[in-house]
Amino acid sequence: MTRADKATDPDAAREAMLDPDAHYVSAEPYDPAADVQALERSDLDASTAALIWRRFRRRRLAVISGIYLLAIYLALPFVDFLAPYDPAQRNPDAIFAPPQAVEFFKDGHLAVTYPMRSEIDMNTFQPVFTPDLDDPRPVRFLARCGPVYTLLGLVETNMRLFCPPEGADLHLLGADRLGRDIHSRIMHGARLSLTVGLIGVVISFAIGMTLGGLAGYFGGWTDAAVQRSIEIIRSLPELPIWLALSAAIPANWGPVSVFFMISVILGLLDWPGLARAVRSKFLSLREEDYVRAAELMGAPTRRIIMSHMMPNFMSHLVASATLSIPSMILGETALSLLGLGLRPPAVSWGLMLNDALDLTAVEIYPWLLAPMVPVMMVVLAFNFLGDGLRDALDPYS
Amino acid sequence: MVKATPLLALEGLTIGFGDARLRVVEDVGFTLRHGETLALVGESGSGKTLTGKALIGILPRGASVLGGRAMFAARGAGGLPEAPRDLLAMRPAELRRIRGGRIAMIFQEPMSSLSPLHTIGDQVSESLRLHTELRNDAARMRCLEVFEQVGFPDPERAWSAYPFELSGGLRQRAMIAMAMACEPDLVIADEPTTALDVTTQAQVLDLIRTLQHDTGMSMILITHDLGVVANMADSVTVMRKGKVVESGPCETILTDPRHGYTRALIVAAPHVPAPRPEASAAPADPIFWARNLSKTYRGRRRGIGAPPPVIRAVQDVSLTIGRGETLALVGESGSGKTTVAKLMLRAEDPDPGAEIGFRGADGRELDVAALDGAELRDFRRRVQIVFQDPYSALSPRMSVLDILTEPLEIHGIGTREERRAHAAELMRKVGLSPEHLRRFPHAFSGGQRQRISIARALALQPELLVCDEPTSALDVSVQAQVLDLLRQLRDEMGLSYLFISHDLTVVADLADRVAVMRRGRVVEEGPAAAVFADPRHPYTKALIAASPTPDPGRRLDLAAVARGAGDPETWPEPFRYEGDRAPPLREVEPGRQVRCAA
Amino acid sequence: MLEYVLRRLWHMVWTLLLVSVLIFWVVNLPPGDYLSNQIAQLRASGEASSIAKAEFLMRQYGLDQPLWKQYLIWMGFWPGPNGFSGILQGDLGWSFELDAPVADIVGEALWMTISLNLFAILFVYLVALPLGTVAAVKANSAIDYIATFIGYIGLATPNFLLALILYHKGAHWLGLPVGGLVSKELADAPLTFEKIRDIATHMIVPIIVIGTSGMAAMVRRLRANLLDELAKPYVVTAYAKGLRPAAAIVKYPLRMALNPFVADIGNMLPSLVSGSVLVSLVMGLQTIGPILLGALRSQDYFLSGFILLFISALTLVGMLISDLLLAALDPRIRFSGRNA
Amino acid sequence: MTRNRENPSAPRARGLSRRQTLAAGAALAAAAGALPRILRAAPAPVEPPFLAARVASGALPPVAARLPEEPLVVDLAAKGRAFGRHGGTLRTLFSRARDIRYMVVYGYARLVGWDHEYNLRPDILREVEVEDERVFTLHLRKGHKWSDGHPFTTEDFRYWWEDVANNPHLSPSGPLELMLVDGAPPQVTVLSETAIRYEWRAPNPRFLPALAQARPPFIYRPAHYLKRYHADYVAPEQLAPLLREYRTRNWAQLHNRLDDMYKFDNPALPTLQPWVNTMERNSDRYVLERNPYFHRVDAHGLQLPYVDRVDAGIAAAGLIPSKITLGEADLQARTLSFSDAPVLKKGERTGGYRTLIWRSGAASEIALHPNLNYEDPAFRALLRDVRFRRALSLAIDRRTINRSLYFGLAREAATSALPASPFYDEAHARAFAQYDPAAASALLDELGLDRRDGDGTRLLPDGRRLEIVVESAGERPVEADAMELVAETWREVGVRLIYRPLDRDILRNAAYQGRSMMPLWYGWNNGLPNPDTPPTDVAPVDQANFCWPMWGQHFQTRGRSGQAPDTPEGQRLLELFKEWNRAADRDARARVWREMLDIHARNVFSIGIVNMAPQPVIANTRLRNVPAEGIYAWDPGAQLGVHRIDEFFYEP
Repeated sequence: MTRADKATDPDAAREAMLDPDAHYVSAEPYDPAADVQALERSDLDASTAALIWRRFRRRRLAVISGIYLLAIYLALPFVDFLAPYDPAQRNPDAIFAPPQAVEFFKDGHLAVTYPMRSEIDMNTFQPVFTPDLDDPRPVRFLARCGPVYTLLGLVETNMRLFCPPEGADLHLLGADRLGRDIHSRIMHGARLSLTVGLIGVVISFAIGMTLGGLAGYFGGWTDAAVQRSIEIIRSLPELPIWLALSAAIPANWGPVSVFFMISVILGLLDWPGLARAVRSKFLSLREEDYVRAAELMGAPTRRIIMSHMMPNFMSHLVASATLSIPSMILGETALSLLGLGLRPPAVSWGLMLNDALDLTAVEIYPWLLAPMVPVMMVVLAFNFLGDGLRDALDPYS
Repeated sequence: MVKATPLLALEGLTIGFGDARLRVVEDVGFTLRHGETLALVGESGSGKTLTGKALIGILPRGASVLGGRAMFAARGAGGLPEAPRDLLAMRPAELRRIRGGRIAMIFQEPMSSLSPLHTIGDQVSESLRLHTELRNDAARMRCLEVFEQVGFPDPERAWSAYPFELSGGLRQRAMIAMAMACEPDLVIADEPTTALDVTTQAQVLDLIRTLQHDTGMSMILITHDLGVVANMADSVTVMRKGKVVESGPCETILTDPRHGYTRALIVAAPHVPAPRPEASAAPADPIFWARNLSKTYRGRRRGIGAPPPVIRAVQDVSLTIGRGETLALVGESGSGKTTVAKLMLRAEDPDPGAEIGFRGADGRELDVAALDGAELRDFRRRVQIVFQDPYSALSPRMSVLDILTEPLEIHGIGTREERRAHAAELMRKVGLSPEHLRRFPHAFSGGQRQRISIARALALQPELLVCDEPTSALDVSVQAQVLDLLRQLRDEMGLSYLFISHDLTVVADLADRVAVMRRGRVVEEGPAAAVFADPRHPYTKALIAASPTPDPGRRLDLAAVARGAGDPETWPEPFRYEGDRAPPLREVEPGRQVRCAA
Repeated sequence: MLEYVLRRLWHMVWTLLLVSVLIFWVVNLPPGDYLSNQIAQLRASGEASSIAKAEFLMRQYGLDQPLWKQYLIWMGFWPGPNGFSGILQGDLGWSFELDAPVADIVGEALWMTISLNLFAILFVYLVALPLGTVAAVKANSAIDYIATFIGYIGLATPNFLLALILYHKGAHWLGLPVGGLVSKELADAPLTFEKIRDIATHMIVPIIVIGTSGMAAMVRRLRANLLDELAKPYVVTAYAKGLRPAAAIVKYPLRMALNPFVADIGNMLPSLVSGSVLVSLVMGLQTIGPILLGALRSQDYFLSGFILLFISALTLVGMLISDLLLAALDPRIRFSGRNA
Repeated sequence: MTRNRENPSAPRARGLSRRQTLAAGAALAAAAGALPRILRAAPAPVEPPFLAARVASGALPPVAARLPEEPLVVDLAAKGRAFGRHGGTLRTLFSRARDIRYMVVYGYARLVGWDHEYNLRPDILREVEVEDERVFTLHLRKGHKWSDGHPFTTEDFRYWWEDVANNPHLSPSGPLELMLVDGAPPQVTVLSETAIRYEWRAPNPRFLPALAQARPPFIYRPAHYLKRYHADYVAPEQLAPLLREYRTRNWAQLHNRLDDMYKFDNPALPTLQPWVNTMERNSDRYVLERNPYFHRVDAHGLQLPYVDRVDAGIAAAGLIPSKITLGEADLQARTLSFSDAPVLKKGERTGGYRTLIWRSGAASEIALHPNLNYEDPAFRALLRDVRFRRALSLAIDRRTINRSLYFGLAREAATSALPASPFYDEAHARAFAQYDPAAASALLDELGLDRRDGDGTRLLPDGRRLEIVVESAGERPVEADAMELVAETWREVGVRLIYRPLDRDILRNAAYQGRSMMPLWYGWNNGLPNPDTPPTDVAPVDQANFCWPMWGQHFQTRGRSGQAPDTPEGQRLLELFKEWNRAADRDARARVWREMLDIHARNVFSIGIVNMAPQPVIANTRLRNVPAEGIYAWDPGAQLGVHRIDEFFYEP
């Protein structure tokens, strides 16, 4: 008892704390009222979006991926400007030209390259390219070259970010069997290859949300029907469906319509996964007290779904959608391989890879495989982004 | 005075969290003697669990011990203490030998602390395999022995059972068996009974006490419940925000608390009230009532052709809430009390034949069971609910302002400005600062969130609030504050409450009337004071007897608990059930009913 | 448990029935069919004997009947010209293009397909299990990043390209065989040790190619599952017993994380089978993939229909197996099956 | 040898004129009759070591007893070929199991066959007597035996004619069109065991050339084998177990299944080809062994083929170049395309082979076929307008295509006879084959297609865009590239080209039904016509000609389906075809041919782009007698068949 008085003396107090028989009282003040007012986790005091963003920012790889994807998607409308050649532009002198060397800061120019002479070696049946190293020529920046294009559907111009030098070519990643610039084709191919996933996801989203939502909200009979159709779709092999649906595309449709149909097909086959996610999310959210509270407040169903349930599962869906885009991009390449996807003159990564799908490319002209790199990069980026988003989604821990 | 070497002497324990080395436990110390129990008391976040875990080196990822010594003197052969060694400085392999063998831990949530994929026998005998020479049959025999000891009715069955096949109480017994298997010197019990019903808690506490007595082990009991402390501990260390605020022998702390926090804790702890003057016998002006409320669920069909099993969640319940009164509906989990609330709120439809009535301030009587459309919406305006889990009750996507104005918006009340002003008013009413309106729910503590929930429920100026265990997820001190708030609001606004709780003592001060439920039926109903003063039904008696209070003089009455807490089939006559048949509810006094024959 | 198995089987049967209708519809979707095409073509070129054969087959298999009846005859629900002789009775039909009973054509290829896919699954599990575990236990370490990266690369590379490159490089650097699943010298030899070894070396590249993307997904899922489980209280319990961390992880959380992992067979099968069709085509494997593609293209619909039905059945069986495995592995499911 | 080098593929004018007399009368027989003399001069037949053991064990009679009394003695020296030695296995690769049929094509044992100078020579037959192209007397080699040792006699011919071709169950629509002249079948007379006569009322000049085709009508069948399955010869109760065994539902189906001489997938079916298939159908690999009874020998008395076995593996087409560079094939031409040449060349050392570049023998390697029977009337009218076809042809930049796709190694030409043909005409090759967009535009304007829409595409009078859908079998990657280049220059004249690769069968069916607008195919299989070549490629008599599938159908089905030609040019071509059939002398046929080629050149029915395209052929470095240069053509030539691979051998 007496030792309690020593509370003012720190050492003695500590000793009291350690003595089971002593009564130790700390000098810490206590104000019960402050507890009621003070914020406990002021670090979590932000809208969910802000919290998610805060958490997401910490995933460096995901952020980089996001920026990368954002950049390339933003660049898509300007591809004509950014690529030195038109994708269909053939250069008969550059058939199977290898990637060309560019030297920077030479002879007072930002970049120079050399004219190439090509001849066919009848012993190897390969074209041989020899640069004329005595004749450096400057790459032209912000210059006019190639066919006229319409920038953003507004301006007709043939101004390009950079152009091959006068009297020489500029095939940074080489040229294909018709002498088309692979670098430019990759950039143009990005347009279709990258949007195929987006459209597909939009479609599978629409179907998945509707059906999954119906199943999750109404349950019972609807749920059983949706579940069963998911099971059936999942057990059907994709390939024949692709075949059948692709065969149904009329022959004289333009590349853009075909492309759109391909996206639709990819989307039509992708929804079950999303529908399941939506359904289970719906089911679990229905059980949340705040949803029940809104119901008991007399909120109409629409309001409950739109302002209570949606915001809480949207982010999860965005993450899973992000993760399903890459499979669509890969799906497009597979469809192209089967001759069911896009058709020339459309340019897509899948088509380019399909062209490169023989030993000649692997063995003799490896630069034809260059489109693999962007496919992998984009797929990786989407995956990193999706993973990052998913990890960031639950910001309250 | 020569002191015997204590079992454990902890001093200066400091634990840091994360890269920032945020100190969550700072300079904590205590001494535990052989055979004694030390209670580590504090609310959630006080660092008491971390302290326990640090002793055996199982801190969660990100946390690390920054300083301190924990000298542990295990009982050696012949019961003589070995030379003390510092637990905090041991190599992992060395510590592993002590962990589970010499020091065992019992966790709070037995369901999630047991692996669902392994049998109880496997999990319990694992400690034996790790720390003793016992193998196979020998280990099995020892396990069965321990099962017997911890009170498993059928040890053989327990051996091959999976955790989900056991009731909560048995699961906790399994946890205890796991801890006891190697006859440790020290058991660290982390809130061992918090997740249990009151009656089960009493039995488990008693078990622990008996075991301790039989084996002479020591215990560190981590808890926030001073009632439990009073029943179990020799000495108490009170922690708050990672620091020790008060420590000393149990009696001293409970009877002579010096620190403000300790005092608050003691005040907040539920008490069985002293007998009060008799209140009104029956509600004179009923606002909300139900007659013959039943609810049956259809289970999953078990076989083709076999009829689906029927689950009777609520059977023939009749309740009446008087205007301005609080009716407490008390019962263990699964007793059907929440279902009753849902039925009365029309969140679910009752079986045909039920009658639910509501008479608002305007005097109009509503047949709630038949409401729909605009009338139902009007009813919902007048009756609001406060949920148990403060985390799930508020949408994380909405700011507090949105949450509080939403009910008004739904019902199209007021302009934007008015709604906003109303929200600020509500905040003040529940004791929060209106400045926090722009904040998001996750910034608030559980108690604060529960206040926001209450504010939301009040937004439409209802006449009646259904409170579904509004405080059971909160710490004791916070719980008391929220109860205070509710009481204050009732008095200010003339509200009526249907208050649902599993803990009789929680409602003691608030309730005017109490209805005790068990297995879907009301077993006793009457004025609160009368029920507390003179419980008639064995189950009610058990509930009261099982409630631990921070009064060293009042120990749990296990005999009473045992009489009333078992299955209704085991109740003494005339209260006993015969399968699905139960004795009728009889009025034993005016306004007082007990389910008994004759 | 038995109840549960029966219920699942019952579900499967009727899903399969619906699937068969769908498949029949899909293979008959393109206008025309092999025989009518063939007859038109043959009639002109005057190969009379073949026309006779074609017309004969057409009648034999009831192709002159309305489509719904054709379906019923195909499945064996309805008597055809030869009484009940559909898939249910074991008559898988006739391949018009290859001019042989469907059973003869697909027989060996089916086994090759199943074994190839089984090995691919085995490969996926063998690689994904340690990789995913390590990635989760050492989350956010260099090992984790490497495992994740390997997984992603597998995911991101188009299969057929991987096939081509691996084949070529594998042949030149490691002397692996190119194409096929067995050396032609041993194709008809009895199953000896040598032949098994031969098949094994032939399978290396295909298995890697077919398995990588599935493996990548597996690694990621296992990692996520295990990370979830590692945070659960029962893991702490295991530590508190004094179990070594490695032993504790293997016995408890890994075992738990394994459940969805095992159950993924059902999810993996369809994509593996679909993927292997493509890869088989590129790699010249004697699986049903190339046969299916050929049959689909030439509208040889008994053949394509049966193969599709078989793949669907395989998938459904895969799902069934994974459900049953899950039930076997997880007492909670097993017992709820018993009790509910 | 020297001559081969000078002009590898030219059927010499001298040779042709000689054969004209041969074919006209008994000279074909006379030429063949000269052969036994060489044999008499040659030493005794030499037993191939491969069979020695079986001969020694008595399982097989000795070689002298196996050969016909008058075997075909090949004149290796005349072709500049070396005498070989027995032994070795020839490995080759096919992309589909059913491609085993190509071994019948390559084996090229025919009743009569084309020789290396594209003259018709008796092969299996000892001689053929022809009277007025109307009466054909076929003389078999005495003692010639099927591969199972059973004598090959006129009974085998009779069996086919009476019990197969005229059996209503086996041939419900009657015998082949080839066997009918003006709808009437020949009178078939068995003269002896070795002589049979086919006598028509009118000339049937197509008869002999047809027998020399890559896929010939097998007018003989191994009767002794097939009779076991023929209901006329076997009691039903004996057939019943066989039907069960083969899972067939009636005897006709069973017979049909077992007797396909072309498919080559029934190892039990006796054959006359140099190698005998030993594997069941749909195998992953076929092993063929030398036919012990093969009828050809070299002048040293070595029974051909030199190579004992052929080992044909099945591999995905895409992997074949890879397998070749790993040394898994000894002789390969099929599935290889010019784009594989660099890889093949690079892999020569590791693969142990040499890469030869032959020439395609089709009249056009890549040709567009405006379908005159296209279903859409507006487009059909356009496609039938010669100006439109000319404009499309003029709007193709053939030089660029040649340069881009073949490094300039092919020949830019319209669909026309190749220089090696006696009908070669430079003017035909050049007709409307110069790139002249201005002229093309002018022609299109003249057609009333002068309205254009936003992107410069011309509009049809009914307002639709001038979109030409080109469909191909999608088997050759070069087609897509060519179409891309064509699309580019067509776009400049306001024509949209939409290219769609389909499956071979689907393309055919679409075309046959008039659903395909402009199929892409080879132009005329036979780029080397001579007066005796039936002008089936250039007349509307074959639905497989994508210019006029319906007309062809009409002819082939004798009017039962399809449409009769309804344009003057079409009718004229049909008339000329009939004229050729009736023409008794060679000059008349040559005249007919010239007029037909002229009509084609003027009308551009098939828009050829390039011909004589380079075709890589790889041959094991030790494999001899493989021509360094050669024509690779389906008909005439049977791809490798005309080069007689039975004469190839491995040097030690």
